[in-house]
Order: sequence, then structure tokens, then C-alpha cells
Amino acid sequence: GHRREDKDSINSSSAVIMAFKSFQLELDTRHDKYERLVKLSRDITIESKRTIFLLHRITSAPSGEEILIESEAKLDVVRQKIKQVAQELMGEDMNQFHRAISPGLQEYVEAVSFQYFIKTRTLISLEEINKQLIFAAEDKEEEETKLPASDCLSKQSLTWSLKVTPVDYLLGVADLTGELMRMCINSVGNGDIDTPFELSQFLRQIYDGFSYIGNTGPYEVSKKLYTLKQSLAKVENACYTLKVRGSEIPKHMLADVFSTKTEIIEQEDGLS
Amino acid sequence: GHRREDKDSINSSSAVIMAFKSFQLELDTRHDKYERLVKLSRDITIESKRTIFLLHRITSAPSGEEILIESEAKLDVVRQKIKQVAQELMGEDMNQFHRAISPGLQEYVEAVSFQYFIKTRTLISLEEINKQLIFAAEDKEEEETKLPASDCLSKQSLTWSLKVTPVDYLLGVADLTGELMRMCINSVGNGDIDTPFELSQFLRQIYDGFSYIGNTGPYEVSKKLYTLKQSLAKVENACYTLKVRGSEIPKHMLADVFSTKTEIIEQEDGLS
Amino acid sequence: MSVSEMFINLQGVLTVDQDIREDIRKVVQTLEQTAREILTVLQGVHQGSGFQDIPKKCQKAREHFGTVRTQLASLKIKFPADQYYRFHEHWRFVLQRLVFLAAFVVYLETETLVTREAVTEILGIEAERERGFHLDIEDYLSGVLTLASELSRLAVNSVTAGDYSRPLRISAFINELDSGFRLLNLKNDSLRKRYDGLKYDVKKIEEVVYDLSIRGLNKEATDGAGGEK
Amino acid sequence: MSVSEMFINLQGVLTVDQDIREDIRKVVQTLEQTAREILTVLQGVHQGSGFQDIPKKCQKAREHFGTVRTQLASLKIKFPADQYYRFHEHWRFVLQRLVFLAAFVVYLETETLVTREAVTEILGIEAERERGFHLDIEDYLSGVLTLASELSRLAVNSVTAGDYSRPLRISAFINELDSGFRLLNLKNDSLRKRYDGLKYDVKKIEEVVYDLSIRGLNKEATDGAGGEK
Amino acid sequence: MSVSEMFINLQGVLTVDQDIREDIRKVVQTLEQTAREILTVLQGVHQGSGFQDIPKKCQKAREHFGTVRTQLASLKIKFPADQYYRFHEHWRFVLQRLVFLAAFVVYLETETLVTREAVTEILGIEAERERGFHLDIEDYLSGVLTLASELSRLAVNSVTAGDYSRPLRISAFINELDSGFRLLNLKNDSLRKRYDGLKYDVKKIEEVVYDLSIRGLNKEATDGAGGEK
Amino acid sequence: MSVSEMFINLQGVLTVDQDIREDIRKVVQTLEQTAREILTVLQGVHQGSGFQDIPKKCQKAREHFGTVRTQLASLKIKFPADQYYRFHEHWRFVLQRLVFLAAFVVYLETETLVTREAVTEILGIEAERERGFHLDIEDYLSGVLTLASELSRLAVNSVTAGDYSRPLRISAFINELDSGFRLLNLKNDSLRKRYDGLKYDVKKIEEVVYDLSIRGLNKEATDGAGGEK
Amino acid sequence: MSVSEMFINLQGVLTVDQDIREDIRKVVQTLEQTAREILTVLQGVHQGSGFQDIPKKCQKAREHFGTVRTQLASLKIKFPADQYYRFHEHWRFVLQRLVFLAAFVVYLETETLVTREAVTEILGIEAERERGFHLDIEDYLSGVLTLASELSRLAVNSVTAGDYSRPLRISAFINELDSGFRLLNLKNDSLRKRYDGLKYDVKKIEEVVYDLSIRGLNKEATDGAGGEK
Amino acid sequence: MSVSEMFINLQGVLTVDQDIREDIRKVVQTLEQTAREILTVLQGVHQGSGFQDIPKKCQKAREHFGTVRTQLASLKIKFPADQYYRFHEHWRFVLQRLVFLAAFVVYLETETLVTREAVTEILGIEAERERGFHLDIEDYLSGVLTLASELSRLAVNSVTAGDYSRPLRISAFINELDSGFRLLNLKNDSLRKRYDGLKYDVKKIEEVVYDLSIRGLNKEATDGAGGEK
Ligand SMILES: [Mn+2]
Ligand SMILES: [Mn+2]
Repeated sequence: GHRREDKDSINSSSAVIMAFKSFQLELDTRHDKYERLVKLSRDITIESKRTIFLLHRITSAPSGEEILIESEAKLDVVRQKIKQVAQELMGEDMNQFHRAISPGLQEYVEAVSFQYFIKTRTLISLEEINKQLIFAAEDKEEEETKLPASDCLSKQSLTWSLKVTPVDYLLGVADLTGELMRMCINSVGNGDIDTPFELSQFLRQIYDGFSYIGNTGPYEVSKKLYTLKQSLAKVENACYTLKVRGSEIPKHMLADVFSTKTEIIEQEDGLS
Repeated sequence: GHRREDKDSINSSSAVIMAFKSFQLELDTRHDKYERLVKLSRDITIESKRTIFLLHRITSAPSGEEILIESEAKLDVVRQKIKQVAQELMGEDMNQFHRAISPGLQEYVEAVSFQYFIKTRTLISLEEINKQLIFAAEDKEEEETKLPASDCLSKQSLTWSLKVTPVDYLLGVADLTGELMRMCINSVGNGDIDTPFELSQFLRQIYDGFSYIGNTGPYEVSKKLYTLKQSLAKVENACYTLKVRGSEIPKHMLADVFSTKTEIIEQEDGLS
Repeated sequence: MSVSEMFINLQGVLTVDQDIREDIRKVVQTLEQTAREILTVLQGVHQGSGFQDIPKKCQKAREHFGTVRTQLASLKIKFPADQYYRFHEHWRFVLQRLVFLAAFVVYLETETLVTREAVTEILGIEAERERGFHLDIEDYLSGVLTLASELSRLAVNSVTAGDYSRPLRISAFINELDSGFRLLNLKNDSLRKRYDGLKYDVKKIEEVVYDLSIRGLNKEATDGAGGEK
Repeated sequence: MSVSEMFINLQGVLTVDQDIREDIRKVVQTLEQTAREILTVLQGVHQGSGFQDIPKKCQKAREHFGTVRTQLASLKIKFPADQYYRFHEHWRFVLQRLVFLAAFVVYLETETLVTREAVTEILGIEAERERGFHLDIEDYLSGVLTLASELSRLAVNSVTAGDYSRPLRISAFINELDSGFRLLNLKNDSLRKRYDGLKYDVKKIEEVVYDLSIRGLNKEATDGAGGEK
Repeated sequence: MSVSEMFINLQGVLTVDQDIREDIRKVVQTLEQTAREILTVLQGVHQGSGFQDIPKKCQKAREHFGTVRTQLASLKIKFPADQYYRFHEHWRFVLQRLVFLAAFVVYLETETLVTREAVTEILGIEAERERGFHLDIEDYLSGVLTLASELSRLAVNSVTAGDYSRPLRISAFINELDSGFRLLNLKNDSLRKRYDGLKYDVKKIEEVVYDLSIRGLNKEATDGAGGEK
Repeated sequence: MSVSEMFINLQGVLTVDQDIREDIRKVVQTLEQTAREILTVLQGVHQGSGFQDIPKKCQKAREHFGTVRTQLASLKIKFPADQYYRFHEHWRFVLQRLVFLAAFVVYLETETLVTREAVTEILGIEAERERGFHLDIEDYLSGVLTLASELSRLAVNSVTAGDYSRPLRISAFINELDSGFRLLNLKNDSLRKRYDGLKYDVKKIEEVVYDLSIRGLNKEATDGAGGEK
Repeated sequence: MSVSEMFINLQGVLTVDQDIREDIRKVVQTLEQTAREILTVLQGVHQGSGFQDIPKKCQKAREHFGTVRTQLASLKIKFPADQYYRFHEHWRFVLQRLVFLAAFVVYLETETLVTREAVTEILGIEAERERGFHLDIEDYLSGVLTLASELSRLAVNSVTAGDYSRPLRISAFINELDSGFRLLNLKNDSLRKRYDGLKYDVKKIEEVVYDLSIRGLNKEATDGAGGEK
Repeated sequence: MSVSEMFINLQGVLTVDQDIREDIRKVVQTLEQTAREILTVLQGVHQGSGFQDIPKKCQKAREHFGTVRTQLASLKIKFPADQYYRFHEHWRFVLQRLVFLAAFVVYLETETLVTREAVTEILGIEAERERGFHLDIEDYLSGVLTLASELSRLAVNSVTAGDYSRPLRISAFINELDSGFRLLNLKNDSLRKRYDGLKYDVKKIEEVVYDLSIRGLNKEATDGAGGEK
């Protein structure tokens, strides 16, 4: 263009241009950080999901204990990722990057609360979850890399921590109920008739809890209510079936039934 | 559960279980690869976008040449990422992971075709783009890390390549038109009256091309037609305005106008 | 090359692509037809009278698989060999169906799970992706899940037909399948959803076995089963 | 702690959160009211007669900013200081509006771009995030873009009012702004969209300058401008 | 002809069309009302006491079909005969409903599937498209699928009412239907979707039959059935 | 009157309207809170242990309805009586919820359907639209449909808790409801959609009754029921 | 009262409601027709030749408003007076249109903004809500915004027709309107959205005035205007 | 007739239907291809250089319409004449496109609106529904609306190409169209929505005419136009 030179004359060292150069740096830094957090969140999601799959193997594994130990190791790996998140967020307002990390944290809540339920048959509290997300510097190197950047910090500050928000906790727990439903149906299929009743009791408590919260929470929470209700219905129906079919069993056969069942299966195993 | 032991007796070394163990490995490997590709795609997207922003600075920079060189360097970085994608896809069916990498590749097409237009005022062809996506092993290390894994491969195979699909190319070009529209408005604002007419000519060709393809392509392509039409309308309107206002200029003033303009701006610069 | 020439070329590529898809769709329709016919043959086993003729039904189904092989052979030449996943969606569904049907036949014949390799042989396709038109692992698994659900139905109908031993054997089989599937880490996709259904099949069979147990019919069954097999 | 106790606690947290939001909304409404009043004051400059009183209008606007400072001071104590971004959406829009208004006043007074630091001073908030209620950079930039569009309108109305030098000065100013914005790599968000609008403001002013040039009115302008400023 | 004359003509055509639609809507509303009344009559068969009066209920339903015939006769003269498919959407839903109701009556009377021709007779419309207001094949099939689902419900309620033989007959009937549908090559549309639901009805009835079998109630049923049928 | 005076007047009207809405919103929030509390009380009946305390739970719920009455009394004075439908959307949802809760209490107490008049009494509002704050008929029906779905759940949980007679009574009740709704000519709106869900509740309960029947548990139930009731 | 009696009563209420809606819809259609006719009359002012006949066109439009009054009189007796807001949606749109048309006529006649009271007089409805069928304030404002956009179009066409003074007067008028609207505190609804469009009208007119100014045509205009007005 | 025979018959009918649809789809694809080619020819008029060749382009387009006639002739024999509306959706879109193209050619040739009869002649189809494959009135109107929007683009590009008289003629033409459409009482459907877009075309062209007027270019245009036409 023959008039291009006109505007080239704007002084590239003017105050405005200098300011915008600094804005460029600031924005790029922020976006880069956001992007790193999204990637960490994806990693957290995948590993949490795999932990949940692992935990579902408990009913069929020779020993639940082993799987619990393995799941603990997997969750430790996830927590190492969360530690990286916490490090990225050091000195930042976590809410600013919340959208980047929220999906991962919710999935972690789901995984950790599932494991906790299996171990204790109770609901892990938000406080308990957050307690596990306080990280100390693990080795010299970490301490050193940290110190120069902020040498005015006291010894005490050599920890990073991350707080799961109540809403992310609720959303994670809402998803947990889906896993509990799966566990319930699995249990029935495996001839375990106690777990379903325990689960229905527990799920009902969670459902009542969510009903109590109702629409006072954000929309995402209300949105999960329907699925939660479906899961509860599945569990209640499973218990109903157990009860109805149990009504037919002659009392004196009760012991008999199960021993026979075991026999058959052993026999079948021999065949296969 | 008191009957859990029943099912534990399934032989964990049975043929079925062994098969599923291999399935687990296969699926996990596939998902992990998919995930790595998603991350690479995000990187490609971001860097391509930044290249486009850089190229828009040409009209205001002292020298377009510098920016073109800088953009070439940025695109080289992007291509290094694409090389990593190509390496991940070595021996795979690229279509299997297409969804993971498609957004990044489209954005790359947008960036590289924008640069190409600025340099040559023509549309880069799909072939030209793909020619730039053939990568040779760059250093000893890469060659070595590759060799052990597939030592039966000939010397010739020491390249990786990736082919952008025609559809991704079309989608990238469709987005390019948005950038061209921005460039057109920028040009008018900068007093460059030739570029808008060139751009309108070029955009009309692309629009006619897309009209010709019409709905024979996939839905995503048809979907962009509307935006493309909007961009073309903006460019045509800009040219219209240039023409209409140009109609008022007394012929003898033509030379005068621009020199005066330059004066004013220089003067203003002195003030600021 | 002018812009308009470039677009004419691209349009050519798209047209070729559409023609390929049209060709694929037609073959897939014939495959669906054959699959429906095999299904009709095999559905007979659910009927009371159908339990005697299982071998004959399997035989007949196997013949149909000859047609399937021809059709699949015709399908695989409709598109460039290295673009399997480009057109995957077109045959994905029918292939899962055929896997199920092959697995059902094999189960009825030998009461074992057909391997992935064996399915590909029955269908006349490749076991390895590198070698050509193959069977995606997820499609294999999906077909197997359909089998599980069909077997849970078979268990119910076996009881109706007075065969009390089959449900016990199905139970053992499906339990093993379940253990297998639990080893997998599935994404939140359709396979995951279908896998969620497996639990209900397992549950259903458990209930059948239970019903037999409390009536002592399982003993009757295992007593007789030895001779039957 | 029982499940129901846990949920009662959570409900408590949510209620607190909602109350905070309600409080914030109320203050934000008063801020919007004040912003509308400042806007009304400043809109006067577009009217022919308004060009003389610019200093007086700026003066009056500055007084209103006193109210803004009080209101913002009241806003910042409505929520925990470290949760700025948790509630950001609530005041984001009005803050962008206030940035624009402050930038407009400063431009009218000195024909310079207000710095981010200067805006925070006018609004009585912090320049640094670490120090408390601050101004997000994107909100600052968004407000500046509104200024550009207002100035392109002012350029048009200046000509109507017979002031031919102001458009030239606005042109230089907006060109510099444009150069600045071109340095930024924006995401595909609302700021990017608004930035796309800047091109049209630049174009509009270019057209005004052109109109003046071909009529020789720009010379008239620069001749007189020396005296006016 | 001027543009405005052209448009006045066009408006004339549009008005005719709008009036036709209005007329159709009104008749369709009366049809819906009658359909609801027939349904209410037939719903009685699900109640325990309702099993005795089936013939009487069918009788009563047949009377209502007289009204339906009058209403359909009135419908068919509301629009030119060759524009059936232009207004099809208006009566499609209610016609499917009426097919279901006719098929239900016929099933209750004779335990057979009503043919398409027989339905058109009951409704007083044409069997052949060429001859006028007819029954679209997909609407017929859709009504038949509703019947299947109603019968699976009836099987359940029969057991409750102590009738153990009806579920066995329903099972045979629905199996036949299922085989029939398997002969069809349905498009991926709403009919296909509804057909996918058929397998749940089949399964439900099989489970009812299973429940009877395992308790030996099916023998009781067939023993008695011999006399009953 | 100048334009700006006109607009100042108009703003006065708008402000009144906005204040009314704000006031309504606040009362509605308290109503929602109370409704949630009643729900929590009544949900206890689904727990196995909850079946004994039904009267006590109803008692407690009734007390909460005292609060509801106070809150509704406060709501109705927030706006001019003839503008009920202007603000209807604000309380529509919570009113449907309260209808359901009242209907649930009444059902648990007497196993009858609460009339529209009775609901209005429980809620302390008018039965007739002309007399003031009343209950829209569609809101009443919507609440009743929610009751149906809650009762189908209750039937399931009753069995689990060992109460085999309640499902039989629920079944009769829901059948009556279903017949009632079939008398209505509903528009194609959200109520119609919700009504379509009723048939699933009917079916679910029929299956429960079936399960009891086939195991002879319904006799056990009615035998014992005489004493229990 | 039995459940079915209850539902028969309820259906009675529903029928009344549906009939009312049907009646309203019909009258609204005639109103839409008249509105379209008025619009056609007034559209003439945009044509070059139309500027002379403005009084005549207004006269003709005023006659049509007689029809409007009759139709609105017929509308208001279709439903109980206190249920205005229950059926508001039905006539809302056409009423906004009529407000715009009345405001346009009044502007063309006197170049002033019609008051809400004056509009209600033209339409033959009540000014006060308490007195019956009235004009909702938001509908009034919505109609006024349509006027603004029509006037910005009129300004453009005035120039084409060689009338250079009208745009200046329109500019003043719209500026006043804009100031008026800035006094309002609008909710985030459709009215707010439409108000956001006003600034484009303001800008458009300012550009027209600019175009006149830079060419010295505004002076020509005001010179002549003195005589004209 | 057995159930399976019935379904074999039904499948026969379905197959006929599916084959018809397949055939129609194929012809429609060729029509779309031709339509796209005509479009490519006509889009040339927007290029600066394209204004001289308009007659040649129209000529070329007319030749393509020969192909269209052959293709439509082939289309109409693919299905029974009285089932036009059964398959309408298949060709609806392309027919609207062809109407637009025919209307565009006719406009470029004679600057008049093609009548519905004339379009059917160009396309070689019937003008009257009763006589066979015809043009639905809504499809005609839809094509005409597309013309309006294309002409508003043409007006802009005419100016760019230095032709100042064409926009004036386009403006008159579109105003006439707009008046015509205002005579229609459109339903709230897609045509109504598209009609709402017409006002933007009207406005756009008015602004073009304004731009020419204010610069005196309209006079230049009409001066020269005398000679040109
Ligand atoms: Mn989950
Ligand atoms: Mn882009």
C-alpha cells in the first residue's frame, strides 16, 4: 500500500506502547499458566478415573486390602499433580484459574471419597479432603528452587496447599453416587446381599442431603439431582428385589444355598 | 459382605483374564497417546494464534520484513510440535486420532496461509502445506532413539510426515477469511487504499470457491459459510466506502492529501 | 494454480470421498441384512423347542457367515486400505453386531469366549491393524457385551424350557467375563455405557441361580449336567 | 459428623455465599446508577454547545467519582479479600464502565491515555492484586476500548460542532492505542471481540480525517489548533 | 400484473392454506377426545375385575369407533385428496393412537394381529393410498408397537389377576411380532427408535413366563388352558 | 411535560415493580427453605425404620405448614391482588412443591387424594381466584403428579421394609389418579409432558404388585392388612 | 366427591381457559392485520414523493386507529379483567407494534414524543392498570424504541429526498429520548437488549448530521428551516 | 395370512418407499450441482469487471437452466404425482435455490420480479398444483427473499464498480417487494423469520442511495442513466 508509511511513525518507545508491551507480557504469562493448569487438570482427571476403576475391582479380587493399597498409591500420584497445581497457584488467587482446574478436582473428590467409603463406609468430609492437600517441600531441590524466588518467606511457608471448594466437593460427591450405584449392582451380581442395603441407606442420606440443599447451590449442583435420583432408584430397586426374592426362601435352607453355590462355581472353574 | 469369597475363586490366570489383561494394556496405551496428542494440539493452537496476532502487526511495524522473519520462526516452532505429533502417529492410522489433533492443525493452516497470503497475495495450496510437514531426523540422538525401535527400517524412513486433510485445510482457510477481513479493516484505518481492493478480490474468490463446494463437504464446512459471507460483506462494504468517499476528491488534490496527512501526524507525534 | 482451480480440485476430493461413503453404505446395508438373518436363526434358541437344535442352528448361522465374509471382502476394497478409521463409523455398528453373532455361535457350540483372533477368522478380516481391514478392540468388546446380555436372556428362557443346568454354566461364564471387563479403564463413551449394562446381566443371572438354588433345582441340574455335556 | 450434619454445614456455606452475592449485587446497582449519572454528564460533550464546557463537565464527573470511591470501598468489604475472582463476574461489567468513564475524563482533560495505576487511584482501589481489591487488566483494557469507540463518535460530532482540529488529535491518539493493542495476544473471548471493534473506530476516524483533508479543513484546523490548546 | 397484485393473489393462496389447517386442527381435537374415551374403556382390562368383561369392553370400544369413523369422514373432506402428505403431521399422532386402539380391541377379541386392511376398515378409511384418505404404513407399524408394550403390561397384570395362561399366549404373540419386525429394514428414524423398545417388551414377558415356570405355575396354566381355549 | 420528566415518572413505575419483585423473591426463598424442610421430614418414610413413625412425621410436617401459611400470608400482601398472574412465575415452582407436600401428608394420613380446596386450606390461601391469592389449577395438577411418582417409590421401599399391603393400596390409588387424568384435555405443554410420566409410575407399581402376587405375598398382605389398618 | 368427579370439575375449568385463549388469538389476528395496514400507510413517508403528504398519511392512519379501538374493545371483554397478565403474552407483541405506530403518527404530526396516556387514548384503552385493559409500561417503552429506529431510517431518507433540516430535528429528538432512557434502570431482559440498540440509532443520526455539516448542507437546512417551520 | 407374511408384504411397501427416496436424493444431488454452477456464473456480476458481461452471464445461466429442466423432468417421474408433499422435504431446499437463481437472472435481464408462473416455466414445472410437479408458494417466496438480499449486495458492489445508477433502481425494486410482502399474513415459521431479514436489505440499500445522494452522485447517475439504458 502506498500510504503505509504514515502510521509507522508512531514512536515505538512511547509511554503507551511501553505499557502495552508490559500488558502483553502479563497476559501471555497468565494464559500460559492457565494452559499448564488445564493440562494438569486433565492428568488429574484421568488418573482419578483409573483409580475408580481399580476400586471397582475389589469385589472380584482375591484381596481388597491389596487394591486399597494400590489405590492409595495411585491417589498419591494424583496428589503429586495437585501439588504441582498448588505450586502454580502460589501467590495467585485460585479463583482466577478455577475453571481450568475444577474438572480435575471434582474427579479427584469422586475418587478419594469412593476409596474412603470403601474403607470406612462413611462420607469423607471436605475438611478431610483438604487436609490431604497440604504439601511440604519434599527435597532439597524443591526448597532451593523456592527460596530464591521469595526469600522473605518464613520456614513455615515451605508448604503448598490447595482447597477444594464446597461446590466442587458437592459435584464430586454427586458423581460418587453413580459409582456407589455401580458398586451396589455389582454386589448383587456377586451374591453379596449386605452391601446393597448399606449402600441404599448411605445413598439415601446423600440424596436427602442434596434435597435439603435443593436449588440454593449453583445450577451445576441442581442439574445433578436428577441423575442422583436415578441412581438412588436403581439401588432401592435392587434392595427391593433382594427382599422380594428373599421372601421365598425357606428358613431352613438359608445356610444351604450359599454352600451349594460355591460348589457349583468351583466345579465350573474346573471345566473352563 | 459375607458371600464375597464366592467369586474370588475365578482363576486369575484363565485365558479370558489373560486376554483382558492385554486389552487393558492396549486400551490404556491408546488413551495415553490420545491424551498426549490433545496436549500437543492445544500447544499448536496457541502458538498458531500468536503467529496470527504477530502478522497483524505488520501494518503498524516499521518493517514488515522483520515480522515475516519472526513469524517464520514461530511457525517453525509450531512445526516442531507437529513433528512430535507425526512421531506419535508413526505406524498408526492417523484418522484414529484425528479428533485429537484436528483443532490444532486447522489453526496451523490458518496461520500458515495467512503468512503466505501476506508474502505472495495468493492462497497456499494443500500440497504446499503438506510439503512443509515432512520432517527429517534432526540430530544423532533422534536417529538413535528411533533406530533401536525399528531397526528394520531403511535409511529413507528416517523422516516423519503428517498430511493435513482436505477438510481441515478447508476449515482453516474458512477461518483465514476472518483474519483477512480484519486485515482489510486495519488497512482502511491505516490509510492503505490498495490492500482492501486486493483483499475483496481475493476473498470473493474464496467465497465463490466455498459456494461452489456448497453442501457437498461435511457439515462443519457448510456451517462456516455464513461467517464467511459476513466477512466478505464487511470487506465489500469497506471497498464501497473507499470508492464513495474517493468520488468526492477533486482530482488536483489527490497528491496533496497524503502529504498533508503525513505532516499532521508528524506534528502530533511531537506533541505526545 | 488459481483459487478456483484449487477449489475445483478440493470439490473433486470431496466428491470421491462421498462416493466412497455411498459405496460403503450400500455394502453395509447388505451386511445388516445378513446380520438380521443370522439373528433370526439364532433367536430360535430362546424358544422352548429350540434347545434341541442348537447345533443345527449354529451350522446354519455358520453358513451365513460365508456370505458375511464375501460382503466384508467387498467392503474392504471400497476405500484406501490405510484409511480404516476415516470411515470407521459407517461399519462400526454392524461389525459389533457381527462380533456378537459370531461370539454367540461360538458360545453355543463350545461355551467359551471367542477370541479376537477367532472372530476375525470367522469374519474373514485381519487380526492386526497393520495388515488391513481389522477389528477394532472396542468393537470386539462391544460385541462381547451384547453376548453377555443375550446369555442372561438365554438363562431365563432355559429355565422356562426346563433346562436347569445351563443357567449355572452361563453364570460361571458371565462372571469370568465380568472379571475381565473390570480390568479395563474405559473412557466415558458408549462402550463404558454398555459395560455398565453388564452389571445388570450379572445380577439377573445371579437371581436365576438363586431361584434355582432355593428350590434345590441346581442340584438336579448339576447331577444331570455331567451326562449332558 | 453425620452425613446430614455435613450437608447442613455445606448448606450454611452456600447460604453465606449467596448472601455475599446479594450484598455485592446491591452495591453494584448503586455503582451502576452513579456510572449512568457520570455518563449523562459526559454525554453533553457530543452536543454542539457542549464543547465549551468540557472542563466544567470533567469537574462535575470528578465529583461523582468521589461517590464511586465510597461505593467501591463499601463493595470491597462485602467479601473475603482473597476471593476477588470468585465474585468477579458481579462487578466486572460496571468496573469496565467506570474505567471507560475515568479514561474519558482524563482524555478530555489532558488528551492522554489514563494509565492503569491512575485509574485505580481515581476509583480508590489497588493497583496490585496482592494488595486487595484491584483492577483486572482485561477490565482495564475493555474500558479503554470503550473510550476508543466514544472518541470516534466525538470526532464525528466535533466536525458537526465546527471543531476541525480535535478529530486530527483523536486520530493520532487512537492510532497509538491501536498500535498498543496490536501487541497483545488475546484469547477468543469478549475482549477479543471488543478489540475487533477498535479497527472500525480507527477506520471511522481515518474517514473523518480524510473528509477534512480533501476539503483543506485540516490546515485550517492545525493553524488554529496551536492557539486553542 | 403489478407486484402488489401478485402479492394479493399470493395472500389468497396462503389464506386458503391457513383456513384448511385451522379446520383440520379442530377435527383432530375431537378425534383425540374420542381416542381418550376408547382408551379409558380398554384400560379396564388391566384391573383384576376387568378380565371377565373383556368382550363387553371390546363391544363398547367398537361403538366408539363408529364416532371415529364419522370424525375421520369429516376430516378427509377438509382438504384436497392429493395433499394428504402436506397436512399429514396434523393427524399423524392421533391416527397412530387409533391404530393402537383398534389393534388392542382386535387382539382382545381374537388374539391375532389386526392387518392394515382391517384397521382401515375399523377406521372407515382407505386401504390403498391411491383411493384417498389412507393409513400410512409407518403409522400402522407405530400403532402396532404401542400394542406390544400394552400387552407386556397386560401379561404382568394377568398374573396378578390369577390368569397364568394369558402371559404364555402373549409371549408367543409378541415373539411372532418381533420376528415380523426383524424382517423390516427400518430407517434410522422415530419408528426405528420405537422398535428398539420392543425388545424390552419381549424380555419383560419372557421374565413373566420364567417366573411362572420356576414356580410350576405355567403347567397349571396350560393344564387349565386346554379347557379354556 | 418534558421528555425527561416523563421518563422520571416512568422510572418511578419501574422502581415500584422492581421492588415488588425483590420482595416476592425474598419471601419465596423462605418458602423454599420451609418446603425443603418439610421434604426432609417426609423423606424419612422411605427409610426402613420410618414406617412406624408415619403419623409422627405427618404431625411434624403439619407444624411446618403453619410456617408456610405465615409465609404465604406475607407473600400475598407484597403485590396488588389483581396482579397475581403478573408475578406468577416467581412462586409457581414453590407452590407446586407445596401442593405435592400437602398431598403427600394427606395421603400418608388418610390414603386419599387431597382436593384442591383442601390444599388451599392447608396452605392458607383462597380456593377461588376471585377471592385473592389462589392456587392455579395447573399448579395443583402438577403437584399431584409429583405425588404419584413419590408413591411409586414408596411402594418399592414399603416392600423392602416388609410391608406388603401398602403397595396394593398405592396401586389402587394411582389407578384412580390415572383415570382421572385421562378425563383431562391437556395442552401440549409441560403439564402434558409430566402427565406422560404418570404411565411409568402406574407400570412400576403394577410390577410391584405382580412381584408380590406371584409369590403369594399379596395374600399375606391382605390377610394381615385387616388387622394392621 | 370421587376422584373422577373431581377431575370432571377440573376439566371444566381447563376448557374455559382454552376457549378464552382461542378467542383471544382470533382477535389478536385481526389486530395484526390492521397494524400491518397502518404500517403500509406510514411507510410511504420514506419515499421521496412521500414527504409532501405526511399530514394526509397521518390522517389515514388515524382512521385505521378507529378500527384498532373497536378490535381492542372486543379483545378486552374476552377474559376477566383481573387476568390481564395471565394472557398478556398473547397480545403483547401486537400492542408494542401499535404503540410504535401511534408514536410514529404523533411524531410525524407534532415532532414530539407521545405520552403513555396519549397512546392509551389513541388505542382506546385505559391509562391506569386499576381501571382495566391497560398498557404495560414495558410495552410502551418497547414501542418507543421501535420509533427511534424508524426515525434514524427517516433521517437517512430525508437527506435522499433533499430535506436537510429534518435530520437535525430528528437528531435532537433522539438525543432527548436517549437521555430519557438513561434515567431508567432496566432489568437484563429483552427491553434492555432493545435499548442497547438505541445507541446505534443515535450514532447513525449523528453521522447523517456530520455528513450534512462537512458539506455545509446543515446551514442550508437551518437557513431554510426558519421559514419552513 | 400369517404375521410373517404380513410383514414381508409390509417390507415390500417400505422398500418401494426407500428406493423412491434414494432415487430422489440422487436427482436432487445433480440439481444441487447445477444450481451451484449457475450460482458461480452469476456471482461473477459482483466483480468489478463483471458488470459489462451481465447479458453474457445471464445467457450462460439460461443454458444451465436447460439442464435444470431435464433434471427436474427426471425428478418428477421418480414418484407418484399425488405424493408431492410426501417427499417435499427432499427437494424443497434446492427448489428455493433455483427460484432465487431464476429470479436473479430475470432481474438482471429486465429488472422486474419474476412471477411464479414465469419461474415454473424457466424450471419446466407446472404452475398449478393440480397439474403435477409444481412450485409451492412458500418456496417461491423464500427464493424471492434470497433475491432481495443478493440485490442489496449487488447495490454495494455496483457503486464500487462505479455504476451509480443501478443502486437507485434496486432501491425502487426492493421497496416494491417490501410493500408486497407486507400484504402477506405469514405464520410464525421460517419464512416469517426470513422476511424479517428483508428490512435489513431495505435499510442497507437506502443507505447506499443516501451516500450517493449526499455526494450528488445520484444526479450524475440519473443524468448518465438516460444514455446508458
Ligand atoms: Mn464417575
Ligand atoms: Mn482466527
